[in-house]
Amino acid sequence: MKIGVFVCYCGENIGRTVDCAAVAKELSAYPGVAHAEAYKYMCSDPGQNLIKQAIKEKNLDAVVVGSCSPHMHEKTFRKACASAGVNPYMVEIANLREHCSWIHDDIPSATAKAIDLVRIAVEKVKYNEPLQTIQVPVTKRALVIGGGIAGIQSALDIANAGFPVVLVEKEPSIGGHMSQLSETFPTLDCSQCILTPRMVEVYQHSNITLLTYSEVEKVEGFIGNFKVTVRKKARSVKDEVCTGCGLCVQNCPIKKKAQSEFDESLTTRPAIYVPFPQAVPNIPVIDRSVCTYYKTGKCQMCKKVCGREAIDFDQQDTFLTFDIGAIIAATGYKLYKIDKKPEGHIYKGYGEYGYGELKDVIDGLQFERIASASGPTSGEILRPSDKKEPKKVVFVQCVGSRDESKGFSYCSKICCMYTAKHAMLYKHKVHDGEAYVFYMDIRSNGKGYDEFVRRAIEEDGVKYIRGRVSKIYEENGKYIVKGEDTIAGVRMEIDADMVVLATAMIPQPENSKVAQLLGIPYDKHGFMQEVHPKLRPVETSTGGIFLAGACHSPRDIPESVSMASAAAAKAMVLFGSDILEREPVVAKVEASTCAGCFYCQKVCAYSAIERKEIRDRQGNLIKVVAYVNAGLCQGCGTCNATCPSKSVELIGFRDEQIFAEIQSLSGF
Amino acid sequence: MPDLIEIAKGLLESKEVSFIIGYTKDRFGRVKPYIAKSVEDANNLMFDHHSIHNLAVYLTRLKIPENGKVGIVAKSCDIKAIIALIQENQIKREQVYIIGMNCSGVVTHSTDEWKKENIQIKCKYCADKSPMLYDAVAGTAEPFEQPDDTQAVLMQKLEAMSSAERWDFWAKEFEKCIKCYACRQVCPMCYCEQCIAEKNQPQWITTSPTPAGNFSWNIIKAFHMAGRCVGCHECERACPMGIPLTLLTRKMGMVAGKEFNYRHGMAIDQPTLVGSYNFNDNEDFIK
Amino acid sequence: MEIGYYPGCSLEGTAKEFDKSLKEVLKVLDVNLKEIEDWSCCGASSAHSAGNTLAVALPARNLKLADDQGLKEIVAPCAACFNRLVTAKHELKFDESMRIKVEKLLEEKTSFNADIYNILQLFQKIGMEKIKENVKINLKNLKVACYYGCLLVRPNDIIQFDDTENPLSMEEIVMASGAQPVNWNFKTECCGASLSIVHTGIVEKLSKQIMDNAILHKADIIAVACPMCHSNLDMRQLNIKKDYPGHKEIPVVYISELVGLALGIDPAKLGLNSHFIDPMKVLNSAITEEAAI
Amino acid sequence: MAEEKFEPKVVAFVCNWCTYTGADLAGTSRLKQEPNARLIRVPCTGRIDPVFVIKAFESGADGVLISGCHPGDCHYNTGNFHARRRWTFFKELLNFVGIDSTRLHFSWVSASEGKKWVDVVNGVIDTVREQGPFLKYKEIKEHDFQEIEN
Repeated sequence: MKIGVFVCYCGENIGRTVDCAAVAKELSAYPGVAHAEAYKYMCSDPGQNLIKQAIKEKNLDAVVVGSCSPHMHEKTFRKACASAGVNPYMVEIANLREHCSWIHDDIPSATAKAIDLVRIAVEKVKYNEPLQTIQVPVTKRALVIGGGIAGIQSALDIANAGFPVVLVEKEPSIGGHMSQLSETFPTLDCSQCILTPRMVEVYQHSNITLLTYSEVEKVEGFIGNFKVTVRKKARSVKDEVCTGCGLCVQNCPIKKKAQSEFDESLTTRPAIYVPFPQAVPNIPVIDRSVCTYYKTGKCQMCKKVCGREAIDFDQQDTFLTFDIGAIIAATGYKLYKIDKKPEGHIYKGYGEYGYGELKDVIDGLQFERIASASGPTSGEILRPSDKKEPKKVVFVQCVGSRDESKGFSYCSKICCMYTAKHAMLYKHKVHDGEAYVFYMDIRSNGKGYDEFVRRAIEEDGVKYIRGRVSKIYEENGKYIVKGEDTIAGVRMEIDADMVVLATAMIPQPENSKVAQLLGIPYDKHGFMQEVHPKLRPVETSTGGIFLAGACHSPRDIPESVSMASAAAAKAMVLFGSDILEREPVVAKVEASTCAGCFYCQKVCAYSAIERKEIRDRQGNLIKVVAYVNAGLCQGCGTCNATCPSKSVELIGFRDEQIFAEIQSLSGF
Repeated sequence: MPDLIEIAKGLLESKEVSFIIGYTKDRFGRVKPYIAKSVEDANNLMFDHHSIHNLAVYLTRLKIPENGKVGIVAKSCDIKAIIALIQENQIKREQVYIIGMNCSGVVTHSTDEWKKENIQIKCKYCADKSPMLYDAVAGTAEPFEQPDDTQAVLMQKLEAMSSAERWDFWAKEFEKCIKCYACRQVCPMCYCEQCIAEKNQPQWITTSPTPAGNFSWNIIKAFHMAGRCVGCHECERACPMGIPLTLLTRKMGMVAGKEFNYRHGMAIDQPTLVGSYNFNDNEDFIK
Repeated sequence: MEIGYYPGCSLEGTAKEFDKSLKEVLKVLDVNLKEIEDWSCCGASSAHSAGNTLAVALPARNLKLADDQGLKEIVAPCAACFNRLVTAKHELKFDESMRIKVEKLLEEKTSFNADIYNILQLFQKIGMEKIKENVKINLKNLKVACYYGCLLVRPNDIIQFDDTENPLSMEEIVMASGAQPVNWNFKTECCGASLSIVHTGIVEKLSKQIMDNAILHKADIIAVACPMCHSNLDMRQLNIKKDYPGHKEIPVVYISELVGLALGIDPAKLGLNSHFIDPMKVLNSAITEEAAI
Repeated sequence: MAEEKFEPKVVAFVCNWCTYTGADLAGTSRLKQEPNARLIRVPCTGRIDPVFVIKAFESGADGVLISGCHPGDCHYNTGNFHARRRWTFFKELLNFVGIDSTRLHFSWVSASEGKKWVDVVNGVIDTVREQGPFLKYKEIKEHDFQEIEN
């Protein structure tokens, strides 16, 4: 091997304390070195030309540059060498500036150190091998999991940029929790009025394949090259022929058995139903768990009234597979319920608030439905038990949130705002009513947010009490709310007609399952984990998978939307080129010596280690060995150091290279 | 308590297992490992205070077919090795029928009498005398008078020494090593097809039995056992030069216990120490 | 069944009838109580104000005695004793420095292993079936408000017994005895406990609220499992009647007395004749009505 | 003959993202250091195998320093957590056979801790200098050469 050594003076930066000429001279006699010289500015055009020229003249195979930190100019020199025909990965940098000349004064010892540093690099480069960047083709199609506002936003952004999107929603309609809301803070505009056009846009977009009542079943592959299987659950209604006329829904004899999911169990719905009037798509679904036909084989009323013969009782789940380049998880949240939990559950219930058994003690989403013009009371504030107008309503914040004894350490972030909104809406509708809010702190840090809370207090006369509620119980049709006003230092006892609990936001129960399918980490609550909390907040540790909305942590609508657009932008960056180029510094397994202990798999932070069966010609299993998916590997080398038999090697930092580096020190 | 031979016969007769790895006595009356392949063979099986060998080592040495199943006679220390092998993907639980033996300790040499002075070191501090994972249990454990844990005393003595004194102690011990690798061959946890000692590109460990080569071999072997050694003491028993190897592995075990409250081979579904981490692991030694 | 017995000071004093009734009931239910020899005060209600080590060391001494006397399980009927013993055991288990301090004070090492039960747990161990089998008198018409107070179920992490906010174990026992538990809201509300002496007014107020709620939910009688609860509810009613004219009285009995009555034991032997608010009137009317049917 | 002042050889294995960059910062800030350390750059502390340390001593190092990102800062998320467990065992093992914490050092140095890097490096070099050359290891290594030559 012919190695060229180029020592840079860096003007005086290196030359002042390191005798660069002496370094070059010393190295010229070093085994394997075919050329050595020093020059004022190696990174300048003439300097680079010097290297290129030497490569051509001396037919060099590898180059060591003694210069500034590799973090500065490694790329420069690699490029220069590549243009002269030397593989860029046959270039090593000895850091003579930051790690030598700048930190020492004594010329002889700095020069001796510089010689050592160059020698270390020369020894390493002897074991370097020509490498090619890994080129991964990119499938320019995105998968968005979840059709709430975050998923809708991501899907629209990507689709509008001209890339196809598959949007998967587990419920019969897209829209998510935002479609349930009455009005939104801090502007009090109607939620459905701003959401519905977006939902329709998704439905009509030529680049969006909308799969409702569907779930992601399997995810294989890696960044740019995922293969995703989606289960389309049987709707029992043929979506290609249904016109959404609603006759089946009107004629279904089962009216009361099923609780309406959309109305948060405040009303019931038929066995065949459309979740809400503005549903997208407007195609009904049969709830087989309550439908008479599926229980007794009789009825078929919906089938009889359908003029389009769209009802198909025998419909089966179908599976669709897609080639996908990027995935955005937008699986959203649900509200924690205060009911009694089984032993060992990570959350505990609120016995002090009646374990959810008190009828007029409701949660935030239930209040949204009550306050909504499309809700069960057409927007009139009536309490669930006797449909009377409550004259005294108590709102309790932080139910669950920030209550470690119930299993939550985090703040649900949006409750301060929506509670202010609820109290305000109540006061707007019940003019002679009294609204009390029990709070721990008011966290209203968004644009126009604090003004909104002040408005509730100052203009609408909502009574804010700083303190916790210790007990809620029913007594003669009243709900006695016992608490403490910690500012006045007095005990409070309010006989309310209705209580609204701002319960904690928790991830959808399927969140952890989806995270496992995607191979991304999640916390103990099931919230998905970003790769860097500050600089990479929507990316995950698995390349090509991004996060949007409340699946990551509690978020309000503007935050979810901006996160969704950020995730979409990240996906589109990926779609910006046909080929994804990656550094070839990845691990590789020597299957012949791998013993299959899979400690490498355990230490891998990227799920890049897979299992490969080795079988003989008869098909007998010989062994199971590790295999590195180069698309996922990020090149940390933890597997390499963990492997007891050294069967995994990190290309670019193989054992031989490091061995040579260490051994070169025996001379100094 | 059903008899070992009865269990073995049943297993071989029903062909539930293709063979049973156990112990027998040779014609001089010495206990040795034995593979019973038929019902007749089963009559030769036995277990007593001389059944010292950790037979789990054979589970990886003998290739068990994908859907095959073998039986194994195992004391609690051997069962820990079996559990560890399952944890480390070397065998599947359904590939092995464990006949757990209630054990009351074993003696070091085949000629030794069963008495307090001859009890193996490992039994002196054994905390799990009854099987922790098994398909059947045989034998009865008789309580025995636990002798003094002489190794622990030596350990304390070593720890009280200065670094230089410890170095001299070990330099003298390692000097004896002849690189026969008996310690590795007998170890149930050393199942690699190519040991790091045999890797020659690069040659991390000098192969010839020189002081530096011996040092690196013994250190790296002990390190590879960190968080993995089940404490069967077979390495030390196999060492023809009498190097107190289990001082090293026991030390690693003590670190695992002290720092991570962990013992390897206690449960199949337990996450392994190597390969897992805790954000709050101790890092007092890091500046 | 044999079980260790830690009566505590109350059961030798103000709560004699608790002790009496428990012993009578257990005789019928074939449980042999073995009193811890040389037991001493658990320090309840005052030691933990004086010092944490003392508060642990006093119960630890009794736990050690239980260990020494080979008692693997002990019952502490007094809720405060129960709470202190369990808390001490917990601290000894999880706080090593405390353990060392206490061992030094006790001048001996021991495991502090005994399991500690309150009286409700003891009944659970005996089994509802066993109680049902032995019921002699029908109490079907008796409506009982089960009052747990604070010490029996709190802090849940340490006590690990029943639900902190809505416990139901006493209700089960009441049902097994044939009476009817009522659903009410103040099961675990504070009675004022140790303010009994220093701020009697507060105790009267709190106790009255509890009793009023029981009456509101149509209870004939309140059942308790704590001597402190009992004295605050029963004894204080005389003063409550003075301070709150129109207060409707309600008798307060120990759960063991109620079970004993159902088992057909003579009310006098159970100590039912020694309460401030005589429960016999209510009890008799419940029983007589049944007899009339 | 005048006694030559002993200058120790220290080998430092550092991760690319935190400590190497922190050392760069020390350089950019012109923070003077003793010239005895030789850095070997690896992607992550997770890549550092205990055999590197053994090999470094065999190659004549008088002291070894291992440095990487603080917990939670790892460029590869968890590499330093696995490394930390590895070193917990390895330093105890080496200490048990007579190579104590004066010879083998560990630190977390982030990309912004140029000053800390200087303190760590100078501290390690001073400690090793105080201990003197690692004669014991050199002895066994010498022995190797002799045996091979014979």
